[in-house]
Amino acid sequence: MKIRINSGRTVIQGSHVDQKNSPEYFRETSTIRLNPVDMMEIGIDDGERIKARTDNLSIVLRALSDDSIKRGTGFLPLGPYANFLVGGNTHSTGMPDFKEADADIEATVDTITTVGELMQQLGGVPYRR
Amino acid sequence: MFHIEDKVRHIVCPYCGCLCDDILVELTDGRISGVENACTLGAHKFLDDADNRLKGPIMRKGDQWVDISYEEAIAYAVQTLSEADRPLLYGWSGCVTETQAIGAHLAELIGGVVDSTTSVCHGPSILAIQEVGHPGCTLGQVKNRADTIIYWGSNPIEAHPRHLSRYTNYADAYFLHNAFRERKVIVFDVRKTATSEIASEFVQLEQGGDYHVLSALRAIVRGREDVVPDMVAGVPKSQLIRVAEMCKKAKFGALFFGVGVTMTGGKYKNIRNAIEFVDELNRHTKWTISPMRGHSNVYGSNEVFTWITGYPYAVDYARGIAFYNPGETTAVDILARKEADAALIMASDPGAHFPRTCCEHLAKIPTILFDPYPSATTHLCTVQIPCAVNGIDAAGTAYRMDGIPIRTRKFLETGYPTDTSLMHEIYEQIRERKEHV
Amino acid sequence: MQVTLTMKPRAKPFLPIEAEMINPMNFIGSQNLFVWEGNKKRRLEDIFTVRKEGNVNSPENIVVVLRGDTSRVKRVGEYMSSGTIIVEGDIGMHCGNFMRGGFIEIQGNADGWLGREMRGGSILCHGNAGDYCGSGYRGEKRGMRGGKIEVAGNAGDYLGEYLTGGEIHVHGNAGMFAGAEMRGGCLIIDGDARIPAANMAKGTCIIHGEIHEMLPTFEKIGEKDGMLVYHGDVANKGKGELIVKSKIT
Amino acid sequence: MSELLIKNAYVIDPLQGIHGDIMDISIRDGRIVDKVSGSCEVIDAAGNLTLPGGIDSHTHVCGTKVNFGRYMSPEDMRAGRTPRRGAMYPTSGYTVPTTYGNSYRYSKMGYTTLLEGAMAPMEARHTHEEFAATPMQDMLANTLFDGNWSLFEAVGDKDIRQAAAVIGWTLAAVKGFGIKLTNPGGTEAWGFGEDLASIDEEVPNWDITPREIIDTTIRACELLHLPHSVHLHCNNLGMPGNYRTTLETLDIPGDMNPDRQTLYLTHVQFHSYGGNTWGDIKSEAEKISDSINNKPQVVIDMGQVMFGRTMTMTADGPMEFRLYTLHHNKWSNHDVELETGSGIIPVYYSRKSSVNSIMWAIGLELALLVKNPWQCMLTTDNPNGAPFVKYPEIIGLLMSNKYRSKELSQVHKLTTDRTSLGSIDRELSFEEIAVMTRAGQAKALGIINQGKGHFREDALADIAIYPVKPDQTDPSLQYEEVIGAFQQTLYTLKDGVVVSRDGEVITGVANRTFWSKANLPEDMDVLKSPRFVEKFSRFYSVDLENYLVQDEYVQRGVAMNTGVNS
Repeated sequence: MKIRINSGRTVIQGSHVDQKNSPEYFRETSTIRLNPVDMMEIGIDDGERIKARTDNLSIVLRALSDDSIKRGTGFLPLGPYANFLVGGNTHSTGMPDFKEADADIEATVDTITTVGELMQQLGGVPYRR
Repeated sequence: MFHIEDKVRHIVCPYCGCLCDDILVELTDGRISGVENACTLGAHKFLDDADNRLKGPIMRKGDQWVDISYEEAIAYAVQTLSEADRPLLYGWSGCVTETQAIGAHLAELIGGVVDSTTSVCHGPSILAIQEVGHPGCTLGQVKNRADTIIYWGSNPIEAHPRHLSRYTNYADAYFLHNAFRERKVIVFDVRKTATSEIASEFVQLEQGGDYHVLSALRAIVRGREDVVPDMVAGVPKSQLIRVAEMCKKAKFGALFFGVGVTMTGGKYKNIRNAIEFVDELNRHTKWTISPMRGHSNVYGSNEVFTWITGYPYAVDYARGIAFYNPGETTAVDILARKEADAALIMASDPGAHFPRTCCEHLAKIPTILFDPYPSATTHLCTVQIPCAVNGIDAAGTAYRMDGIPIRTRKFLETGYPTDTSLMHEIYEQIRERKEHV
Repeated sequence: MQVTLTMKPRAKPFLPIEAEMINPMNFIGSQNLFVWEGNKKRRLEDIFTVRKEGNVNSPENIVVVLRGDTSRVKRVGEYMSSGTIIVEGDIGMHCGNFMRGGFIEIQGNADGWLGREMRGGSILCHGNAGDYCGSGYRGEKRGMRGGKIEVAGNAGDYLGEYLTGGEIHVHGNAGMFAGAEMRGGCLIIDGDARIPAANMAKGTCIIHGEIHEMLPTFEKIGEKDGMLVYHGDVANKGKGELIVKSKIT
Repeated sequence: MSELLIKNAYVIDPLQGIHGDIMDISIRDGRIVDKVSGSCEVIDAAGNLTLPGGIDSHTHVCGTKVNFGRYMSPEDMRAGRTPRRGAMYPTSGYTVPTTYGNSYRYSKMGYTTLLEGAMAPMEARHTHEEFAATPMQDMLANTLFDGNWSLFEAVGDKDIRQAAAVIGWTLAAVKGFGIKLTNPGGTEAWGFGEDLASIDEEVPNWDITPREIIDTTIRACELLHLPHSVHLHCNNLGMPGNYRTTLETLDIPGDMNPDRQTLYLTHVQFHSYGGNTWGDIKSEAEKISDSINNKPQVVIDMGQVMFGRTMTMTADGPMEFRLYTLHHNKWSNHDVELETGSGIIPVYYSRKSSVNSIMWAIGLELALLVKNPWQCMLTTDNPNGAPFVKYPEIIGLLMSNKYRSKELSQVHKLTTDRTSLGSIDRELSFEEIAVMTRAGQAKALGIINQGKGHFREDALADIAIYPVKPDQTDPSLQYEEVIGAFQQTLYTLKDGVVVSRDGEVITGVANRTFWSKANLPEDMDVLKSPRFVEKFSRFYSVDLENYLVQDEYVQRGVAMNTGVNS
């Protein structure tokens, strides 16, 4: 299923910006809110996982049903998971399409990578202390 | 056990662009034990601070992290930055202006690009202002006068939680008898939010439809509703006419917009259209428009860079004179095009907030991160240097989202060096090095 | 005379090069020419192999040929007033800025700001053009003011922003906001466009393909040669002309 | 101890009555002294014109709206870009240059002291931060009171003592120098999108008029003995027919204090328009200057307009909105709660425009018709009328009738009918120019005793040596040489140090900030007034404790003590 992902601040995300490696930040920023009908269509329940894919990259997210979300869209709090789906094109304005990532989503049982692991996938070395 | 308790007042919250300056902090044994007046976001900033700090500088060696001294970290930064062909100095929004000023001069010294988090936040707003100007005001002006407030693509209840109570809906007003009852709040958003729940009028538009709705509103205010179709980006024309009337009837209206408008298709054109909508309304009554700036001192970076370099952000000193062209000289573009061969990241977290291609490039080049806390960028950088936190164990100037400069207060002694002193040290060492070459 | 500049291999191939001195008139005589690679000033010969053939007389008879990967070379032909530049591959940003005369031919693609603030002369791009083709500069109220830009492929976003004079003809599609803030001149798009002519004040914008997300503030005036004619942008007091094929999505 | 001797200087020092003597100037540790030792460093001025450092008594170079002018104008920054050279940082910009751009260009023209014309108290830190980055000049900030609610209350109560208390406290709190009133009452009306049409119209929601604000503020200023008088930007700026408002305003101080300057009217050019519309606008400079010629207690500055592009910026928000509806270019506005407003728009003054040409002529008329040069300062209200780099051309126009006639023949033809410029043949002397660019300013601002504007013993050794020999030059004919000389000094000295030479800034210095510290008796302590404190906490959006400008912002501040008798 194709959805357009919007991102933005939430209180939980915002409360933990100085704790990017905490379980609270991890859980909040890797959780996508979807319309319940869309979730039924993909065949998942609250708290189950989806794989979101843009171009040839994909990322695993936890799904939460939220009937304030319009069908065909999703809300993902801003953070490394949301931005993993965003390309570097800024249309020559300096600003990427943070609020307009179009992704294919499907149900998955894969696990969600932590922030450190995600950064490792991008070429970094996880710091764990 | 004996506790030393203390209360410090009039503390300035270093979290968001509201820069609330009425915070009361309780200290017990030199640690923050309580916070009053702050919102959830600000309270977390203060209360969790001590547990979150990185203890000292760290360096990536192969796939290991090792502790290093401040001297070693500075020496690494000096060598890396002075040898680079296209260094990028990014971040700055959590720093005080005193540090930002050194950053602008440092960029010039090393022929680098200096950019702030503005470019992925309200950079498009600045581009729009550069096309049509900015009819704005201080937040107290809104508080005392506004009877109509618009939040557009902005959800202050979650992003700027005290904005409504200090400056708009719930604030005391000089010119309104019962401010809370007399004020109308209109919310434009693509989704229902906590803020849209308290609005007297909620306009839900299709994602990416901001420009169309604003054009239609301008035409309606100009008396050309005849050309506007029955539905614009999911909004019925009747609602647009009603809203336009509310706006014209206001004695003082204030439109606040968030990154919901700067980040979607059209980017700065959306903001430009919003500004021109407000311009048009000023022919009927009084209206102002203001961006909801995110970081505590992101506006300070724009101010300082402007008086030093001439431009608010994205300044390229490769040729020794300032050049500015967002889309070309902005951090995301420079990283996505793999131009930068070294980066200094100042109190910001591109690892969490940049597109993946940019993060990949940061991981490949020498990246020096100044941040009090381990962040997503920690895993990508080469060296991280923790410094004191502006507003907790460091003081200096910060500019509120409406341009009001406020001096943050230092109320704790922690022993961490300030970013001002570290940047000064780096600047001086590079300057000496250049003089000897 | 023909001057052939062939890119040499570079240690850091992603570094931008600023080369506004690549302008036919600068190849009369034999002065030292310099370009910037990142923050380092380099001799032209450090970056390119330079070969000159024929005799020097006046700039209009000079043909400068760029060869190799020139996709990161910026500002080629800036302020050019006569002569010819031929780019065999792709060209970097700001090619032909402030151009007043002469001819630039790009056989590959052009990056952003092609022909920015151009005054005269002509540019032919066989491939695609990037964003802000024929536009103005940040904060400036006038874009391209004269001359002609022809793009055989597609153009990016903000094509002809603040177009004030001259003509831009794109044979393929345009991105978002083509002809935004137009104040004059003529913009022709053979393919599709998204949100064209936003806030236009004057000038003519003709779109032969499909329009996506047409703005609600254009007033239909009539038909001409099987095309629909709109006036706008009504959001301001625009007196521009938007001429489109009948199909609007 | 550092010593310096300037030899063979052609000195004009109007405050000391030196009218062009060839003499030596001795400097020790940054100050003028009677004599220095024989072994000191020597500069040979070789008979060139040597004046005290230039003082601009009304310019906009630092602070919120100046910076917003820069912020919104990347196109302007493309001009005037210079790279780092020696002690000089890079600069950018023409109409609104970077702080270093302003500072270096003023220094090159021999200026060592600048008064920023408009600082909103609430945004004072910003102005002081930029002062620190304008290193080649000592700085003063006129502080805006035109929409100050606490002052309004005192005006309403007709309580001059309370008005003085508010002003005294505010200046010390924000490290301001003098009182600026910009469209008094009008900026408050603009809070709800309105303006006032006359000085007797009531300010909406406040039971007071501009006349009362001006009158009370002048009396409060006198009570406080502030160094500078009230610095007033009259109501109705830029409106055809506004000369009547200006004349009425000029009559307000009367003989309030015959011994002292009680009013400074700024950019009077913009306030001397006759006619009723843009179509029939004409000059009323003669009536305005007649009034000034009869009022020794009044000083004005020209606010000269010069052709070309520039940026208008003022606390007068409603005026800028009117200008926006005419020009339809970018418009910025920034109202400051409980205090003032501001607006910014770029403009282009064209010789082809009858209105612009008439404006150009009016400024010159004023300077030539005001008989006493001590009453008319040379300014453009930088950058409103033109960027300050045009000052030398203005000097040329004032010193040469020939140049003036030549220029007049090239502007819009209506100018000859609608102004008297063509019939004035006065040509100003070097001495009069010296008065209008430094000595007069020092007197008008009240900073003579701070060592500004003269070469008396112990004065600050701020000196400008211009490459022109007045005894061998006829400015009437050789106006081009004169203009060239004023564009670039041979030497500019600040505090006895050569800071720029032949247009090149050769060393950085640290400037100082003059501010007014009113020592007030206890009954005038506003912090003891419950009404003042309560209003602050309820209606300002910052805490009182965070409003006060800390000492960090005036590290080289010079407090000028004033006060009232208890």
